[in-house]
Amino acid sequence: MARRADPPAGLAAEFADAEALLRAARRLHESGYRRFEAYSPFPIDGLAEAEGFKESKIAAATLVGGFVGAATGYGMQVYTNLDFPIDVGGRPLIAQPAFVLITFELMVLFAVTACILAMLLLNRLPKLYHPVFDIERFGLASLDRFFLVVDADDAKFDRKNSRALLRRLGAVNVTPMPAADLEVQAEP
Amino acid sequence: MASQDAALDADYRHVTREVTRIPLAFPHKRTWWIAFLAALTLLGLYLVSAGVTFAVGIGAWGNDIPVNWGIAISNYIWWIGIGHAGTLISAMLLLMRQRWRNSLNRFAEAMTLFAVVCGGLYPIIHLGRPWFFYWMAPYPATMGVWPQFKSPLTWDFFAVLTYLTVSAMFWYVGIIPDLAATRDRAKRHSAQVFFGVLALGWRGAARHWARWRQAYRTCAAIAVPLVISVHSEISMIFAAGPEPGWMSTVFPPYFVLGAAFSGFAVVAMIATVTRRAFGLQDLITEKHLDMLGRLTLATGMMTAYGYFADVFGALYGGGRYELHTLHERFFGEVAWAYWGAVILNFVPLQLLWLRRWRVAPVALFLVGLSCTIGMWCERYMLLVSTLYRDYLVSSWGHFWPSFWEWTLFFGSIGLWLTLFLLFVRILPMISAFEIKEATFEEEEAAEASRG
Amino acid sequence: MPMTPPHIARSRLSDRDLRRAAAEFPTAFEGLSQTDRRDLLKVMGASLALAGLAGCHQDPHPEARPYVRVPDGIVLGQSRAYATAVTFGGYAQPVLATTHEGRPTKLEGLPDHPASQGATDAFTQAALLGLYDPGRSKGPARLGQPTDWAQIDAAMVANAARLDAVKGAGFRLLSGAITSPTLGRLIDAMLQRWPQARWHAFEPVNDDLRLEAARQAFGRPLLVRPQLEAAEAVISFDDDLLGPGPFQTSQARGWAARRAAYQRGQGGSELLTAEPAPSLTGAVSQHRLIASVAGVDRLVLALAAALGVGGVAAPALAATQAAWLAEAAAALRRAGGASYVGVGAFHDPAIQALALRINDRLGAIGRTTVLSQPLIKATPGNSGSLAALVADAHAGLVDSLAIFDANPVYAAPADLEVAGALQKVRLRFHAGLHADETAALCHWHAPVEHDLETWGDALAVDGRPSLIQPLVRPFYAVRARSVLLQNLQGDLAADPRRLLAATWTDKLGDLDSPAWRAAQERGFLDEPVTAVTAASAAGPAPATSASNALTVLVRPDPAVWDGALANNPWLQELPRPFTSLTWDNVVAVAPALARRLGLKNGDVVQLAAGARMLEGPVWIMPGQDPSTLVVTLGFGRTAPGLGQAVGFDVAPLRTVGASWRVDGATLTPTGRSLPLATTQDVTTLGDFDFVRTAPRTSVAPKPPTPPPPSFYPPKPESRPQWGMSIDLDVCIGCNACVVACQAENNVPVVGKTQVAKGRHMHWLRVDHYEAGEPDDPAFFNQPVPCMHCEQAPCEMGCPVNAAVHSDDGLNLQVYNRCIGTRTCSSYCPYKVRRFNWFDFTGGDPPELRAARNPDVTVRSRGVMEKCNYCLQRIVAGKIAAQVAGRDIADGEVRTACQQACPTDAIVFGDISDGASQVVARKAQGRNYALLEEANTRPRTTYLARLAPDAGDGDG
Amino acid sequence: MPQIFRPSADIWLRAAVVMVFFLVLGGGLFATGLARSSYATGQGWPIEQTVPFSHKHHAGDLGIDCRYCHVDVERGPVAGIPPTYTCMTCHSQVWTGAPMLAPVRDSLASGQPLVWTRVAKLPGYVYFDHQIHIDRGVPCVECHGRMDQMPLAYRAHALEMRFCLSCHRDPAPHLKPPDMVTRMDWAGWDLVAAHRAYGAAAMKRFHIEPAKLTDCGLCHR
Repeated sequence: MARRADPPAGLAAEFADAEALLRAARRLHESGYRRFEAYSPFPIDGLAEAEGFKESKIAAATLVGGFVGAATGYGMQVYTNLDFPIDVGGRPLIAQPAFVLITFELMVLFAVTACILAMLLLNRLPKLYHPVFDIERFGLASLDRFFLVVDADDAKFDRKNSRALLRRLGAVNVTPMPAADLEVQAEP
Repeated sequence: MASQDAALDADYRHVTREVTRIPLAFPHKRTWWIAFLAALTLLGLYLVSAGVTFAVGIGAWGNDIPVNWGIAISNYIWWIGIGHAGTLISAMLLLMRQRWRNSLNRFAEAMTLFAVVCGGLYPIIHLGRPWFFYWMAPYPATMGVWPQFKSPLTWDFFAVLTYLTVSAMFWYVGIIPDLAATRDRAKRHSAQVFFGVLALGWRGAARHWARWRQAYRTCAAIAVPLVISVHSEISMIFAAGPEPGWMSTVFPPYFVLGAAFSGFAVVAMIATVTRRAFGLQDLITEKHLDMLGRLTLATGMMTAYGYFADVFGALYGGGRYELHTLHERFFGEVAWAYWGAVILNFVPLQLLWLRRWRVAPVALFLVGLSCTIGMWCERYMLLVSTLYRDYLVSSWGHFWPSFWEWTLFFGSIGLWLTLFLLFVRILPMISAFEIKEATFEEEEAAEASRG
Repeated sequence: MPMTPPHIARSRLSDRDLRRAAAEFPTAFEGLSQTDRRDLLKVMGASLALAGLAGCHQDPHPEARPYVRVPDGIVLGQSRAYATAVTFGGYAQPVLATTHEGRPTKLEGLPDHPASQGATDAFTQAALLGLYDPGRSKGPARLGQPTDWAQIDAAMVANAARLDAVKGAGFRLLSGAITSPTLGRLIDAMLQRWPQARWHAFEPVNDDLRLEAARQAFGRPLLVRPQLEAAEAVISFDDDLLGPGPFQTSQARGWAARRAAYQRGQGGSELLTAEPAPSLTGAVSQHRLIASVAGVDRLVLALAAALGVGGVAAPALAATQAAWLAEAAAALRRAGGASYVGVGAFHDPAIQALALRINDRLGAIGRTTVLSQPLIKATPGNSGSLAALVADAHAGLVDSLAIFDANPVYAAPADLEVAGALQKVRLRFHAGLHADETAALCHWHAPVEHDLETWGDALAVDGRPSLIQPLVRPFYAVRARSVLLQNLQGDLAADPRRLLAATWTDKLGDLDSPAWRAAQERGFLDEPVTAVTAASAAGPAPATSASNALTVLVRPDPAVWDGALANNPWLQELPRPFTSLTWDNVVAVAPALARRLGLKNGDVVQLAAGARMLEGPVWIMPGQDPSTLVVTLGFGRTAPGLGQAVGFDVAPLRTVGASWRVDGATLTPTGRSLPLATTQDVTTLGDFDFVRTAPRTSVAPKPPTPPPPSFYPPKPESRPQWGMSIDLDVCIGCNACVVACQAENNVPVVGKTQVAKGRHMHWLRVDHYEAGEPDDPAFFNQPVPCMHCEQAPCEMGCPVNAAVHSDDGLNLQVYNRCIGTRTCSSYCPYKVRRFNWFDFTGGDPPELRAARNPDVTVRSRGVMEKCNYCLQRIVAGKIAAQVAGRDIADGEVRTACQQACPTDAIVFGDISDGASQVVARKAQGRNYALLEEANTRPRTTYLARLAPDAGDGDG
Repeated sequence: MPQIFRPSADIWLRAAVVMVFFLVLGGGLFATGLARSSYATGQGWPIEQTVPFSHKHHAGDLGIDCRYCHVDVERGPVAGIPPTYTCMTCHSQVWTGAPMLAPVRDSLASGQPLVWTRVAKLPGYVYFDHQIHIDRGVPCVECHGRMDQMPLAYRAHALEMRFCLSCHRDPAPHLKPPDMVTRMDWAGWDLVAAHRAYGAAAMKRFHIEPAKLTDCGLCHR
């Protein structure tokens, strides 16, 4: 209630379909906006790119995880066999062929774990409380509506112009995003 | 244009509502409770049987020397095998951009997860001294002894552990967006909190989606070889030993294909049932049944080839003991299992050559059931036919599973059912957002073509 | 000559030591009632370090109860060995008994005793458990109710006083077979004191017919002892020379000695058998002819005729029989005096006598056929003796009766109706190890001491007197037999040791004389019975009866014998030769007969001869004569105990006249069927080559072959490297090794149901195979211990390093590391591994725990176990050698199976020591590895059986 | 659409995640720690005995050689707890009336054994042979610690498998002249060059091959 009075933390524009959103995002980025984010009920090709998103950290993390895993797996087997050398059925002490399998398994385990942790960390998840949830109709963002939220502290943000721009970009309606109880930290 | 959008929106809405209504406002609760209680009863049976085994020892089973592995191990292989279909469907088909998989992957993966749980518990229960099972894990023990990493069992220990963890993570990551959707549909606060926490505060931001996709695709790419490695290693439990009928190079692919086969059969069964039970005809369409039928048929025929290769190998190799084991499989005490496997696996399967049968839910279900049972027979046959009469005539024996072995087996089905029923009850069992994505992209494509 | 392991100190045991040694069991002196058996356990459990696998959960600071005084020469935790003997069928089986802190834990043959040369049979190995048998009677009883000695003493004194007055009129003594000089002396004294008294003897399995045969041949009853080491040709007419019985060890040793010489190319070793049912002897003979009992008799006549023995006309023979006979005759002519012809102990004495004449004609008497005075104390009219007693009892001539170590109520032929006769006797005493069927019908039951806890003596089969000394104070309120004999005469002050000494004073002087000590340390006196020479007189040609109906042969059981051993769990679960049956006896029928009647194993049949009948399950015995049925004694006991209601009693079928052979029997299926527990389901060899036969030339060393190629790295050379060689040419499948292994390694007994489920625990098994026609197959025995593969699949399978390889080539199983995945067993091509499906040992009563070998871990539930080449012996030998600063000598470490084997079929040693016996064996051309194609590189290998030389017949 | 969670919810959630992580980690560490703790191994915990026998007094102050009471240590697998008789060889002369020794006197009189509590008892599946260790010159103190300083005996070492292995893998530093095995104090021993070389020499002399010393069958059968 009290929040109504506060200056809005940003503007939330609702779009009826994905193409509109995609277009809007692209134009917004072209016209120099940086601190904005698009929300959609399903992944849309090129949307993030339209916002100027470019990163391959996850692939890197996975790769590292895989290497660490494989090293751990193989190292563990070699180490334990040297630590207490035991003759097992006359097999070689360090039996590479036999060690391959566990090496592979641990590689997979570490790679996948790293991959998913990286995804969550980079996305700053879990994040149960977020100002966008204050937007009136945001609940539809997981159903069939598409949202574009411009942060108030974007360099080019201007309540009137931005609203106008969003309208021009085909937003079916533009509502102010109420300020958060704690200051909004922008998306990276 | 606008009308199209409207249509699309309606489409999206419909999909999500269809999917989320089930956990939020569960239809025909009564039937569910009946099924659930039945499952719980079986689960109880499971616990009792395991308890008895722990209390008195493996002697409670029918095992003996020479057949010191019995139903426990064959079930282990059977369960894990079934699990493989889920991962294949969701991972491999995802990579191949087979959009139709979106209606199936969610519960297929859940099925995988629970099957692996059921399978993974068996090797522990079957131990002579289960309270020491952790000796298979490498940890700094005061006795300074480590696990024996040249043993196929140790390989399995790691394989199954990895498989379980990876499938669980893959499954969960895939479900997050729909959890968010359910959260947003929820009316009751408790439900909102429940799904809210599970959804980790997912809000569908473009960058999140981007990263999510990267991660999901990567995991999928890794999961495929993982699946293949897992059942290859399980086949090593047999293939690494010197026993006639086991020591065969065809086993790894043979096991993997068999696994996929049984898995697809089970997925087909689940698909037909849930489709009917929750009226999801327009999410799980005839197309899906058709595809499932094809997959089952394809892997089934490959498995058949495995059978052939196995027999051919023995005959061509001409090893005395190999031939003898082959003879035992054809005409011995467990011939019922061999012919049971051959008939149940491959005879009804031939129906699936015709689309008419593939898209007929009842037919598909029955074929799936027959294949599932058939593969159980195969696992049993492979294990017993070799062990009960291996090399020395003097050590030839018999194997008759005991009451407790059977109850443990049926109990494990109860365990699976319990978990799966809980899943369909409280989680969105179909991937709504992926269907939406698919529809959108199809729409895009359509438009592009319209120019 | 076999050696005693050096770490075992041989020493004499004085009763002073005994009192101290027995301080182990403070509660064990007085008779233990059921209730304070627990205390016994506690004391033992605490002080005897009973190894257990409870390890991980066990209290790290348990109680300890040290000696109050340590007996001389006792070294804690170290075993000692004493020379003594256990009796079997009246004969002494000389043993070297191992004790741990005063508990006998193992019996070995007495190495320097000529009769056994350190070997034992299954019965002797199992005798140990007789001492600890929980079913033993633990105190005197009156009319079945526990009482105390005072009462029974009073009764005996009173009776003695009465008998003194009447010169013993109406008193009868009934005993089993007795060779003990002391008991003999005491009985003679008693009979002198009471001239009117009479002594009867009853031993269910006895030499009576043999003695009778000797009487017919030589005019007086003589004991005939074949000297097989000298016999280059042996013809056995249903005479199981190598089979179970008191003479098995010495005769098997003799035969093996000859066989060994033959293998070395010194002289011949031919063995031909004609028999109605397979016997251990028949199984190893080069030409085995199947013939009914009557047929066998005819063959004896034919042979006599062929050799021109006194006025016997040759009967008509079938072609096969004629061929066999020709071969036999040829062999005998070749060997001349170095041959032996034997006829089964249960055959018509006249026929047996004929065989003696044949031996005489061949000039074998004195060479292969040694005659001597009988060793069993003769009683008036031997076998008639019990019948006489019964008759007198019915006639009211018997007023009081004392029964020693005899159980006629169970073991006597039914038609004697001993039970009824007993009722006619006013006062009945019974003395024995168990409160058996006979004890139940006596007023007084007096428990006697087991051979391992008593003073006494007995004659070994070669007549050498063995001295029996106690290794432990009796656990229970029991008395020595000699003492009881005195008590019967009213002398309550008798002391067993003095009674024994009195017998030998003239030879050995008094108890403290060096001679006496020496004799006791040695365990026997080197005084073989003197051989007598006698010429056989031609007798009437015996008539042979050929009945076309079925003939039932009654034989002692190869494990529980006449039933006296029915309470011994090791023997009950001992797989019988040929059938591998446990916990049951059967009606053995020929395959042909089974086919005709449509019978299969386990079908219950009714076996009738006239009005007498019994019921039992059938067993199809390949190689048995179609007109012959075989049943065994020792089952269907009714007295409480382990043997109660196990199998069926054959007494109802037997009569005094026909106690070993019942003619004119009929067999009718009842349609019912019983589950039988065998340790081996299939015995047909088929086209497999697990057991092999090789020409005699193959004993020559074959050129060493380079090891086959391998992916695995070569083993670093270190010594010693243990290995074993088993010679199938001399293995007679006597099972001595199986029981020896069980005793040495605390191998549990699991009972019939578990055996039937394929869960028996024997680490060493003897596989039985039949090759060829089931109606007339060739038989093979194959002892199978762990092969200790150099490339062991089992080890590779174990996920927790519980199955591993030792530096000296042992395939080890670390019980306390095992978690029971059973992969090792799945991967074992030989299936020699055994799994503890249940807690097989936890429920053992304290007595059985006390019998365990403390040097071997008692395995807990859920762990795998298997043969480890008697690792505890290897370690002990290693330590002894290292302390002495030398290498382990060849033959110094001997496995339990090797030590027990009467034919030296098993040789164990260091294969890296070129001079060792085992290397010499493995070098032979006939050496082969079982399942070589599995490429497991076994350390245990086999020597193929030798095929008879060309011309010796078709083998 | 109203917020479902309060801003603080995230803090709580993350806190919970971290908590769980450390609980699992800590649990593991605790288990391993417990297994090694003196509580589990009994290391250093003096043990009450029916007769409060003091090794410090007898072995330390009076300087009685271990072998006087533990006679079998040189010739058998077990050192043996001395029989009542041994105690009385002295205590029939000294402290004859001491109430502390009453149980000992009773034991001799009644013939009932004294009941002691084992201090260095190995599990039943471990077979340790004193004879060979003494013979090779492994001093008592290596495993039993400074018994001469223990008023009441306790386990100086945990006597776990890894303890045995530590010596079996590298015996040299632990070997001492066999005729001095009962010596307790070896302080300064390592300083003397010749002495430091002793272990190696002994290994050679006795043909001690560590490779063979870790065979499972050496102690487990």
